Amino acid sequence: MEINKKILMPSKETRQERFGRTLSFISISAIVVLVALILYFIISKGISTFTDNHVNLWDFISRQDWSPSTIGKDGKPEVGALPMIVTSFSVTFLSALLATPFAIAAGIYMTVIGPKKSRGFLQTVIELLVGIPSVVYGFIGLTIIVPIVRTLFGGTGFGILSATLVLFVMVLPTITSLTVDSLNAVPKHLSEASLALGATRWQTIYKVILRSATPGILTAIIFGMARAFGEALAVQMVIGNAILMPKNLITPSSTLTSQLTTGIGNTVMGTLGNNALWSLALVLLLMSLFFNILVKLIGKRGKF
Amino acid sequence: MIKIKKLAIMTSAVLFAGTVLTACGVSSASNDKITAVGSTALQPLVEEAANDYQKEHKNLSITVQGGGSGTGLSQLQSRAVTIGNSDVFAENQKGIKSKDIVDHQVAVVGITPVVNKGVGIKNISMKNLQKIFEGKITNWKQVGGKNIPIEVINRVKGSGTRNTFEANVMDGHSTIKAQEQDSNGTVRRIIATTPGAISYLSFSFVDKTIQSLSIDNVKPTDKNVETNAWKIWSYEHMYTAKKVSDDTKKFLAYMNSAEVQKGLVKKLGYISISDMKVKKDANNKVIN
Amino acid sequence: MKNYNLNQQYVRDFAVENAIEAHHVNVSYGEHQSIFDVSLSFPRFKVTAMIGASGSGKSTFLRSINRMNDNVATVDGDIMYRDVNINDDKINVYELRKHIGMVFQRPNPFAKSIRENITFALKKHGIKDKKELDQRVETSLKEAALWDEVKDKLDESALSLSGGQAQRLCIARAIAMKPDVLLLDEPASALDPISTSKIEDTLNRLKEKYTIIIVTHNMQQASRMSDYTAFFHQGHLIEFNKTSHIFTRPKMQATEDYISGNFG
Amino acid sequence: MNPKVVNKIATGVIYGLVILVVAILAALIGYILVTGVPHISWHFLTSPAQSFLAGGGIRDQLFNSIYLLVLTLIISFPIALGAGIYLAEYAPKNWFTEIIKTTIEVLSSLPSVVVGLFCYLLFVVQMRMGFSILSGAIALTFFNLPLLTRNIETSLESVSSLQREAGLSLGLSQWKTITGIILPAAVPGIITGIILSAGRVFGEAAALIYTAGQSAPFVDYTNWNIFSDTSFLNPLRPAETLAVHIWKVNSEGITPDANAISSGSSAVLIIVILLFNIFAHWIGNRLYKKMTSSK
Repeated sequence: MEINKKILMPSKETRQERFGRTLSFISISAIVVLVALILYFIISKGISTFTDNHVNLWDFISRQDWSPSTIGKDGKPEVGALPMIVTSFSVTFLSALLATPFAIAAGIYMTVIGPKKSRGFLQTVIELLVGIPSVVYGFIGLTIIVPIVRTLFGGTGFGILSATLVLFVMVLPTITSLTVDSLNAVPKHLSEASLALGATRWQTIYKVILRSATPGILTAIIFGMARAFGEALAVQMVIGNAILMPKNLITPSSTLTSQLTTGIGNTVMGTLGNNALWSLALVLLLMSLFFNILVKLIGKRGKF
Repeated sequence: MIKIKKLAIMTSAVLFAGTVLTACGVSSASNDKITAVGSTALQPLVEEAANDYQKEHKNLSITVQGGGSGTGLSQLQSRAVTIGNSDVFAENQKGIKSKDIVDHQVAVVGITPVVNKGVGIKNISMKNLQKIFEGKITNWKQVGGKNIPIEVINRVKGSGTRNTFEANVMDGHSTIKAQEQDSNGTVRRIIATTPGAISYLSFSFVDKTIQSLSIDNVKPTDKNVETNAWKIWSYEHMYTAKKVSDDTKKFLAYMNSAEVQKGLVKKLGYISISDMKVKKDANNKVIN
Repeated sequence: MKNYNLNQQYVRDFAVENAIEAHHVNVSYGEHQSIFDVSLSFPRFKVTAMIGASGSGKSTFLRSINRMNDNVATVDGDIMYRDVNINDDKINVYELRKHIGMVFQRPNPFAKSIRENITFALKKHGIKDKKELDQRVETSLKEAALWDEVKDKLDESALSLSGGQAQRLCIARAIAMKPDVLLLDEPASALDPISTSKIEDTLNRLKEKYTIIIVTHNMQQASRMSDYTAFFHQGHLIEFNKTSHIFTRPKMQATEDYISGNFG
Repeated sequence: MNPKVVNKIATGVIYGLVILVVAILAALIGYILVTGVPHISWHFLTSPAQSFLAGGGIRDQLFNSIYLLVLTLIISFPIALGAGIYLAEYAPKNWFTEIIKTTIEVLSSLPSVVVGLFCYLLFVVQMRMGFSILSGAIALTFFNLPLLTRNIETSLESVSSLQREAGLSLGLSQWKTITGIILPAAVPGIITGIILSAGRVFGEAAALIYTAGQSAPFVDYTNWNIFSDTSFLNPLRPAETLAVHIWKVNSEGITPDANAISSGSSAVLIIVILLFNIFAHWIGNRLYKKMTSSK
């Protein structure tokens, strides 16, 4: 056939392309649908505390007494989630803050300065850590970290500090491995060019590699915080799991997730006790959305 | 590569379709299937009993799962399961219409206060115990122990163990806000490692790493529970709908048969329902 | 930089058969327009060079010819190829690119073996016969003057080749498709002088069989290799003429300044 | 300050942090292995669990973990691959894509118990899958998808755009360019993602309690009929995984050797993950070599 006819007609490639686009679009749609379903589920359940049980939203986020099954002195059920919100926030923030420098250092080591063999070793270790069940982290925290914190700082050893330390180890693999991915994605010629211009290795790392990997590193932090946010069993064992406003880093307190996890099996669906727990899940969702947006904003302002 | 991927997609599609089909097939066609969901504490007993029972009843399939008493009862209420296992009376579970379901008590569980081994006491009065959990006594030396601050570990609100403990010990007073843990195993570990800690556990979880307390010089033993000399105990319940299949009926009868009550129940650390000299109702009143 | 009147141009019309004729082409990246109303024809079986400073739009224009700008920029105007306007939504761009091949500024061999670099696309286009594939590998590598260097290691990774070799592999890969037109986007700019001269030799041999359009900012290269030259400045076509004329008697001030190094 | 001095200091700090990380991680893994390995025996690996007697094994749990992993990957990998390709290659750069990415990231922060309960209500109860490996695999797909999609997306993006242009300029469709050229080059990165998500599958407990269940009923390893209730391959049978078993033994287990079982199981988990890791890297390398003919 003449070329000028051929280029006007669809070919095998056109069909392939349509097929591929459709396939990948179906996949992303499947995810979007799943996400939408679960979001709808949580939002509708979480909102019913306020719509069906007529709890005041402001009471929910500002009060400090949590005991949805009992009626407080003012005749309203006690559904003050503030202590848990504060604790969840602190634990997540602190553990991500603590883990990030370590993760970036490990990431730089694994992608830029370390010998190849040690990279593989570190990678393997990190991959192993992800698979340890959180119960195990919890028990190790309970038998090692809590006593250490108790001896060093007094108190019972249960509290935000211990939880932060446990979560630090738990989120480190996630943040590191995603950081490594984004450092690897920095084109080699950029750093080669920088080194060729006489910049020291650190200047290259700092000004070229880290800068262009910033969005990826931020995503890594988001995923790390997400892990910290969603973690229940390990945190619950070392934080003291008492619904108290944290006074400092070493008094017992409780996170949204651990309240949710411990309470959900003991309440009946449709009751206030159960709905209130779903409201906690909703808060968790909104907070993680907030963190996500915050980190992205920081990322935008930090770039040049 | 492409082929591998296509293969993977195909296999997963086939698998998925196949399993969904069988899922529908299995659940609609077969009547001889029992699902028991709920209390994690009761799960081992029912599971073991079910395993033994199925050895003689090959056509019957019994699935036993945990998930918590609340889950068990609410799933029974929506008839998603056949049996709801619970540590608490349905009457005491908010949101459950207890009139629509039938209680089958299959075992009794005794609960004892436990402390860290370093506190220096082995007996306590009921009054002091209550004051400790109220937060009015804060150091072990106030009850004759060593000079160690008291660290209260509570069970999760709504859990059977906590309900039982509060009903029998707290006498209407509320407990202080303190640590809440949701499983016997975790509580045992925390008590064992935390100086000055106190909590309460099912009898079967007491071991040499922790110290159980006598109350008013009554020891926490099965014998004392049977006579109600030891007050802190509760039933393990298996709730069903009012109308159940013959298979379910037979299985529940098997749970209360001598074979299970004298065998598994004892082995798993429960107290047999048939050994009890007294009975309690949902309001914790002794009724005979 | 000196200011030139960008609306003045000298575009000579040759009475030859053209492979591609562009009429009033405008290209913009979002708000930023980078090609302004360029009309330019490329004679068949000749080498046409496009020269100009960085950012003059010559690469952008080149990429419009085989629709490589599709996802990044908007291209307006008609680009006629075999009496078809190929800048049309209805055009099958995959088919088009089989006939208008391209070699890029930086060597970009696939992370595959040398052989597969050439056969991969051929196989996807339906050539299954092993003999034919082998034949194409050999001919195209020979045409690209790479055969002698790699004939013993065809199944090794193409990533092991040097920059110059890799670029010749890319040329071989492009001509293995038996295209009509070959677009070259500064094909030697990332290479050392020896590799550059090898590439130029290769191209010199190819021009009998293909219409070649080459973007370069190396003026010696343009004058050595091309038959026609187009000079671009700030997105405008300033001058188009036979290469010999452009380099000896440029008509426009901008062109003269550029080729004499008096520019900006 | 002199850039060379800064360079030295910074390198020193990096080394310091890395040594600390390695020390912590090595200590952690060492602790688990040291406390656990002595409890591992052939008997431990090949006998069924006991609920109140000492000497129970983890045969069924171990198999369930692996089977669950396989099922989860079969379900989640194709979806994540498609979605990753979409995000990396096709997605227009606009607010809608940003929203999709953000929601996927937010999804990964949901506590496992929430996802578990959601899947319980939707799949176990509503769609009548019952407590089953399949329900568990679907629940785990929820965890896997965000991480895996994200990983595939970055792996694809880290392949140079020059490769894309090369493919397109030869008249290949974008899809063929992606699957035939970009994807093979991205294999090592994707393998890492699979290993990480496999770790998550092995380690997850809370979501599985409500979906795959926490009992391991009798299974027959000689029954290859996938539809039979007792077949080990039946994806509709309830299945307690190793992580769930560890959780159960620790929280409500009354076997006298609960501690030994727990630490032994943890060590087994680590070893299994290590083996899977080696296996996946091996497969990945072979695949990569085969597709890219690199050494």
